[in-house]
Amino acid sequence: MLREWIVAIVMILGAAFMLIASIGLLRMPDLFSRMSATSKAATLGAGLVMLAAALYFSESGITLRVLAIIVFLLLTVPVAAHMIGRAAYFDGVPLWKGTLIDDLRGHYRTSDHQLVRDAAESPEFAIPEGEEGDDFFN
Amino acid sequence: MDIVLPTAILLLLILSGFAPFIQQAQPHRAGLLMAVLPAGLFLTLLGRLSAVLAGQVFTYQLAWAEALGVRFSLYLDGLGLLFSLLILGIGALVLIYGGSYLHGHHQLGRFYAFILLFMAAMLGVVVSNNALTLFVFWELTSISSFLLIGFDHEKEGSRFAALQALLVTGGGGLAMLAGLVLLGQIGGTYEISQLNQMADILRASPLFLPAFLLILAGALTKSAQYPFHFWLPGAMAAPTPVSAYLHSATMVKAGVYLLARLSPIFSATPEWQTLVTGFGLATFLAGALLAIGQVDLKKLLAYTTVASLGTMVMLLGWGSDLAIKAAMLYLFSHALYKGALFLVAGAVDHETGTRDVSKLSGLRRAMPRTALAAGLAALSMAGLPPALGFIAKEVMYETTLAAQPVSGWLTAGALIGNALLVAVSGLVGLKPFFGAAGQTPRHPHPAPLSLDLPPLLLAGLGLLGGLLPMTLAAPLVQASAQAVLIQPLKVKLALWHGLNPMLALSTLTLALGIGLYVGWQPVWGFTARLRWLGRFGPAHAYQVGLENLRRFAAWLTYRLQNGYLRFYLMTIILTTVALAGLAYLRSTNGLILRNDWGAINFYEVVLGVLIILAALTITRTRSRLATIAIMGIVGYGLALIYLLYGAPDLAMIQFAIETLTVILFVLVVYRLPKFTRLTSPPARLADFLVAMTGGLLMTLLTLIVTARPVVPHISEYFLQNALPLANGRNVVNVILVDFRGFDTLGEITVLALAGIGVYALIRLTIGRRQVIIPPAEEE
Amino acid sequence: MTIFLLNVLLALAWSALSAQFDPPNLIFGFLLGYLVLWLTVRGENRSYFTRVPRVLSFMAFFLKELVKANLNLAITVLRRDMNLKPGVVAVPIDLPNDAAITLLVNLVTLTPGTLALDVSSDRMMVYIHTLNASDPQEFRRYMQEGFVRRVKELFQ
Amino acid sequence: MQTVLLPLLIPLVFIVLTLFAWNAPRLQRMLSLFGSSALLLAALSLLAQVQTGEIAVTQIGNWPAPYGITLVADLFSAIMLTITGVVAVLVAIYSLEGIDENRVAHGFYPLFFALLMGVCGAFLTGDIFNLYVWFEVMLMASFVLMALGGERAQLEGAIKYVILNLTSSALFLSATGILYSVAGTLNMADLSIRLPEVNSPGLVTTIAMLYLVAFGIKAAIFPLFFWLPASYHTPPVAVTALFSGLLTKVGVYSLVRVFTLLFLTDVAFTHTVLLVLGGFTMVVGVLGAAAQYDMRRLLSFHIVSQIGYLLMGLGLYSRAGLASTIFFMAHVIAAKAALFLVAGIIRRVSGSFDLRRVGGLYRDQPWLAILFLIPALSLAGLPPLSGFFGKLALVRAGLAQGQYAIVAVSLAVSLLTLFSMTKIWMEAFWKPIPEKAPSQNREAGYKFSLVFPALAMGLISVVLGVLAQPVYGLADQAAGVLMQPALYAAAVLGGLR
Amino acid sequence: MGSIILHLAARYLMPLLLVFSVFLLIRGHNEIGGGFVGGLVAAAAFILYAIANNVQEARRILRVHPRALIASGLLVALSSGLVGWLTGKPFMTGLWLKDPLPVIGKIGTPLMFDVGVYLVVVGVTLLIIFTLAEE
Amino acid sequence: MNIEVLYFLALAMISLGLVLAFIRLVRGPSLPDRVVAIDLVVALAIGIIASYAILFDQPAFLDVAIIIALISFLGTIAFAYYIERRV
Amino acid sequence: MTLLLAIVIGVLFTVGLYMMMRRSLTKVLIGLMLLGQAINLLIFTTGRLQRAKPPLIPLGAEQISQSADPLPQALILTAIVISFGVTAFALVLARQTYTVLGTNDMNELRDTDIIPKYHPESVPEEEEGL
Ligand code: NA
Ligand code: NA
Repeated sequence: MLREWIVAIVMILGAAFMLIASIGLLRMPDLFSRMSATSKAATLGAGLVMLAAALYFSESGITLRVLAIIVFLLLTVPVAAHMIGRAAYFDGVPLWKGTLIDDLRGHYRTSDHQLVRDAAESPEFAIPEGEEGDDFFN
Repeated sequence: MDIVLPTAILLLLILSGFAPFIQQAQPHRAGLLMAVLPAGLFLTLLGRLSAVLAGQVFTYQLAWAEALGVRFSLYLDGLGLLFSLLILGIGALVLIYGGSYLHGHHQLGRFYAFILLFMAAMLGVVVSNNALTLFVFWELTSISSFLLIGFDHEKEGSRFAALQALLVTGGGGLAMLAGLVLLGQIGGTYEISQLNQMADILRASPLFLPAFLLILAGALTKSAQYPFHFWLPGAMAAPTPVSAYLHSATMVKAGVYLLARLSPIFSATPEWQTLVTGFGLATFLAGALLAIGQVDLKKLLAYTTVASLGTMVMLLGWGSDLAIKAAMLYLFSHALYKGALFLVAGAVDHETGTRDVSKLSGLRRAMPRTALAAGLAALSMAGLPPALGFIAKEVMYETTLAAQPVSGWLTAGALIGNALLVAVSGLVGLKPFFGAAGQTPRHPHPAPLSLDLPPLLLAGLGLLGGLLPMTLAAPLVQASAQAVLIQPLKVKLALWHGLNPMLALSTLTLALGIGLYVGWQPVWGFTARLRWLGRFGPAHAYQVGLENLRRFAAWLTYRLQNGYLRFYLMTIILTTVALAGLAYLRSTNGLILRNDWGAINFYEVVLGVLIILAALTITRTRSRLATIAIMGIVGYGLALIYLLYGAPDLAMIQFAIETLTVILFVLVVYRLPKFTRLTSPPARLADFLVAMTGGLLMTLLTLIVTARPVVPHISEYFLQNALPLANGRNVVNVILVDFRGFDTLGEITVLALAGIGVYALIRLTIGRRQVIIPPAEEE
Repeated sequence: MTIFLLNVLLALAWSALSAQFDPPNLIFGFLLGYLVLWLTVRGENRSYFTRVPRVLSFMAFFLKELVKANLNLAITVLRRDMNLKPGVVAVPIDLPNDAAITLLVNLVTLTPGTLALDVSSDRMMVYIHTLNASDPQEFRRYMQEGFVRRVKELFQ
Repeated sequence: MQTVLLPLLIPLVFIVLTLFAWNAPRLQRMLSLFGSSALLLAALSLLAQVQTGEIAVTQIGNWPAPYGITLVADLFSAIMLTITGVVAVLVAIYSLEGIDENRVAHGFYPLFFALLMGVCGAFLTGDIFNLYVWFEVMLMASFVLMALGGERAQLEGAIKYVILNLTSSALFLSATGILYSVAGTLNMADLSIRLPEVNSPGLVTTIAMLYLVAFGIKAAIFPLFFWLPASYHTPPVAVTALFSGLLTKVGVYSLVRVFTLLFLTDVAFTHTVLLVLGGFTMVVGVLGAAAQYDMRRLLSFHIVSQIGYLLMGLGLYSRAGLASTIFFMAHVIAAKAALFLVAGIIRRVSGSFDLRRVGGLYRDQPWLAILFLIPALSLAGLPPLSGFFGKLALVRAGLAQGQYAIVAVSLAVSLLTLFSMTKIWMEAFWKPIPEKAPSQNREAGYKFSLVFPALAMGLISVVLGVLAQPVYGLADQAAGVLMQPALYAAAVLGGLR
Repeated sequence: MGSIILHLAARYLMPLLLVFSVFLLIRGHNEIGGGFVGGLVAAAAFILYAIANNVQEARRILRVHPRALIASGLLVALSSGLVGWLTGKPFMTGLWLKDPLPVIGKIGTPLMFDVGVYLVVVGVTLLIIFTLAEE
Repeated sequence: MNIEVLYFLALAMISLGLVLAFIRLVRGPSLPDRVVAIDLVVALAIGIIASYAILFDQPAFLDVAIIIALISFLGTIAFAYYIERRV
Repeated sequence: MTLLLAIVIGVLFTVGLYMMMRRSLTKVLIGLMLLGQAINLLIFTTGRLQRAKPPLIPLGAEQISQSADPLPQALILTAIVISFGVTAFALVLARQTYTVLGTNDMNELRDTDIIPKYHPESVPEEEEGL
């Protein structure tokens, strides 16, 4: 019985993380804030629900498999996030107007997509700003 | 079994195949050499005349396609013999004549081949006992005549005429085929000799009349009966020997032959008498009227041929013993003089370069032999004694006078027609040869003997036939008439019948004819002004019909095969929905749906609704990549449903495939242009509604099917035996690699092909064109 | 050496997947891992030392950060005005190798509220998006003394 | 050894072999001759085995029917396989010269064999889902063959070909899912027993209609044929000849199979629909042909038209009708393939497929004229060629069933067929060479490997006419087997039920 | 692509994916998985490598042309069917070794067939993706 | 209180997250926004799978999560690849 | 649930078909893919739903009686794989078409259909290849 309670609580905790991530995704003002907030939280949430499953079955084989899943998530999700964030930056996805600082601005060289630490202020590093909103509906 | 008939046909076919080579080897004598075969066959068959007269019938049978009623079954009786002799005899002459007429023509070899092919086919028609074999040869005559009419194929007129003849006779032939098959199915046999014996049984069938009408259509078109007569004058585009052979002496008489051949079955019916006689009379008048006004020798002869064919059909339609006798006699005499006159016309054309009768005169000095042949043939055509034509005309009048209750009409008609024949024979046989020499494109020389001998022979035979009717004409006429009537008939022919109404009519005919001949120019001139009437004629109808058919075909094809994928899909969807709906509603009262939908949970609702929303969103999006992303939602949603309902393998594949599809799409899509809205809102609405009928159909089917009780499934076997027999716990996988591994074998083949396809498609693009790809900018 | 360890890890992963740590599975996992590594990593060799204690302490640190950040995030997201102060901050790093950088970046990203956007081509600077950039200097210091230092220790 | 399997296995083996010989085009060409000949031999031996009416069966994987997948060869299947073998051999020979090095280097022969494999699989399988799989194999191969080369027209034609055929597959698959749900089995023999027991005939008929449309698209019947005239004229002639001989015929085969074995619960409705659609198919197809100037387009529309005849025999649903369809199938495959091949030779000789740009062939190329005339006249149903007997058989069957309307239509259409064949004749052969004609290349057309297949196809048409009795007898026997679905079921299921 | 992080991640993720793909293949007969999904995962490994580095690198690591994989896969699948056929039983009759091997479990022609599927799937997926990406 | 209710509660929360993620997916506005939303959906899907496994006592379901965990990031990378290449 | 899934099936079919009727070739292909999904769900649903009973024989058991029908699952798996191959090919075909012909508007891809009579001035340009 206790185990089931623990399972339920871990599960709800995980679900809550995921829900928070979703709310964040919806509410955050720009892409980068959304990314900061969400997929990671959701990953964590998913990990917790997985953990709940491991506790629920409490069988070494299943536990090991759950751990494998969690590790796989930890290995892959940040890479994906990094890739999409970087791509978005190239794409000129704008930062929220309330953003306080942008150290990255002007550091990507557009010709070969290299990130140069001491970039000069030159058109070579100017990424055109994308437009907010697109023609998704019409 | 008589081997001569099939051998004759076979030999002619073989010779036809070798004709071009013989022509190459012996360019000067080929025609003469090849004429030996038909001449020999002519003599062979002539030798059978007495036996046939005595009622003997020569038959030959060979199994062909019995299951389809086609038996290679031949049959030589009096009717067949008369026709065979004409075909072979005139054929031999035409071969000789043609070799000279077309001397030096580079396609002379083909000419021989086609004439011989035609000869074989025609011989086949008249000796076939099996209705379907007859049809086989019948169609062969159409094809060989098509090739012959289009001999001067580089002229558009020739091609037009060839096609016209082919379509008209071919169309009739098809109707005839249906009629023959009907007849065969009613009678249970396709052997004409047997069918001829069971007229009463056949007539009892409700299908008898349709069969008759269909066969009649075949006969009428082939024999150029009104309103199908128009192809015959057109066919004069063929070289003159062809016209002489096909369009006067033989092929056009195939219809007459068929009517004669089948008259034992049909002739006792009122429909036969009305229709056949009626068509004959109409054709006769039409031919006569159309002949007036023609100045081209061949056209003139062609229209009189139409008229004569009408006469024969009319006589056959009347069907009395006398009428049959008249018909056979008329047929025989017509073949002789018309063949001769065509050949004469050819010789004149050959030597002078024109066939315009108004320009021809005084040729007797330059072409005496030709003039002689022309005069003799004209004598017969005009029905003057002592030619055979005279006797034929007398017998014809005898028939019309006896034809109660319409003897007045028939006789009057015959009178007019015969008078016209007198006039035309004057125009063809006298006018070009007498009087002062006219101006012609070529200076006339005597025609070579090979051009003159054949018409002389034919015309001379016509004269001799009149002089010795009982020796030369009566046996053939008797034999054929007996065959038509399937009863013995004694035929007596004499030049002098004494003073009788027929003779009076003949005199009247001659008077009228001479009057017409003398005053031909004003009459011709007057009719020339009536040419516009032709616009309402069948020839024009054919042309307009063909043009409209072409136009309709183009219009319809453009409408259907319009290139719009949207239209194609709509058609498919609506067809499916209509057929499926029709099928379901046909045998069920309303829809049987399920009322127990099974338990449902909120998270399932969320999944379902999300999938629906995602799908609907796709219709509204203009961003390609967003579409892919949303497709992902649909895919993931479905995967979760699969998982939930016990299909983890499916869910796994679905997840994996979704990911790969995204990669694939992304690799492809940045080479594709962005979406643009191209369709108008009403069209989109229409599309959506059509698509919805498809969707609705599937929804309803799902509900109907799931409302049914569960039947025993073969899967039970898989669930029970996967582990014990196939050593696997994952039943789905065991099905995939073992129980139904064969499906998977095909499946990986498809995959392999897809791989090769993508590779080949990208690496090998022959029609490559550089396209400036606009940067994707929709997001 | 690394390859061997990687191979051992793969053998363990195999056994984890198949949920059986019996010798045949381990051996098979090892052989399979060997094959796969032969296919993929050939020709790269680096020394490797076990740092179990450091790893453990590092994990503890990371879990602490994770929970803290998650709670912060929950508060932020659920607040009516969210009170965001986002920014992209360049954080200088001096890590010994690419693996260390990757680990750092992954951990930063996994922590709610921060997102490692990229590493400069000379591997001397990591650019991090944070939801709390009210004081960039403070953030840099926090990162360097927390994550960066501990990762560096792990790889020494 | 099960000979039933061989026609399917041989192409697969040769797919593998030609794939391994990817970089050796000459070897691939040799393999194509070997493979197609082997296929023909296998088909002939199967034909010999089943010609007495026996039904040869093998259970793949040794799983008893209806659980595993069954391969079944009745006489109808064997006849279709034999035709396939003949077409394969002749197209393989034609391809020696008719397919360029580039295409061979990019997988033509593996695709060729895959197409054959799909076709043979479809003819052999006794499982409705497995039929779907072989359809897909065949389609996928044909997709690639259609587009292989990437010429402009090819790509454009392939797009529609692919999309519309996939629509058909979609419907096929849906119908199969529903069928499984209703009957609980996929084995066609089992289905033939179970479907009459389904106490909702309306539903079964509805499923039948779904199959009708699905196969109807593949068979290119009215009003579902659009993909065919849009695409068939675009690939190389050898490919079109292969397609014209086999692809649509697999659709017809499937229609025959399901409408003689499975869907017999409402014959009055289903087969009347077939008959009506058959009539429209004939007419619309031939009118389409009449409107064309490109020889390949013209012939493509004729394919549609001829499919109508095949449908007619099925719609009559009598032994004679089915026999006619089978006979007609053999005829039309030979005649149509011959015509496409001849069109290819004309193109090589005169430089164009467009009737307005060619001419004078009758004068200069008498042998080509004969080569064309035989299949053309056969197609138009002129005696004594195969087409006549096909037409005659259909007319007889139609009249025997009292279906006068369809007989009338079929005869009228045969006249129009003649008309459009004469169109090619008049334009390409009789007409003088037009001014705008491309340069002539007399020798290009007369390679043995090009002429022989065309000649052989034409001769087949003649032989089918001369030997109409035995061939029709075979077709009739095949039809007899088809008319007794119980035989099929017993052969497949053995003593099970 | 110029990302260091991806480049590094690919180095450890690729072996992992390959091991996992074999896992799926071997376990497919008894647990969920199988040759098809295994093949997809294996292909994913090489695709990841190709994205992180470039296609030429991925091809080098693969060593054989994807087309050869397809051909071999078909050959293996075909042979697995022929084994039964050549012993006089119907094509694709499953033949099994008596004793199960460690790790893999029972060995039989269906498993061999699944290996063929695996190879074909890897070959096809890579052939498609590589060809597209190289353009 | 029945323990199942808690499981359902968890599922409800995840489902709600799914709805929110979907809204973001549709709203965008940029492509990366959508990709991030998809990423979230993937995570939520893993959560749902785990919940299913618990709810229906089916450990086999967990295996499916493995493949999502290992493969789905490739989709995101592909999107990133696209976005970077089109610039 | 059957009702809901039936509606989902209908919607997927509708949207799939609707997209196939668009003028943009890319949309057409998306429609085809949706159609594929719709069919899979159709087979799955008509194969009768059985919640959370995968056809996996538990360790120690010889067979399994109460489970989801494995056959539709196998059929769908086969169908998914086939449609993956076909989709890949179709996508590349679309792309090549666009590269070579310069358009992916289906309304501009009509040259192989429409009959010459309606072509501007009859005789077309020379065909490519054989
Ligand atoms: Na599996
Ligand atoms: Na599998």
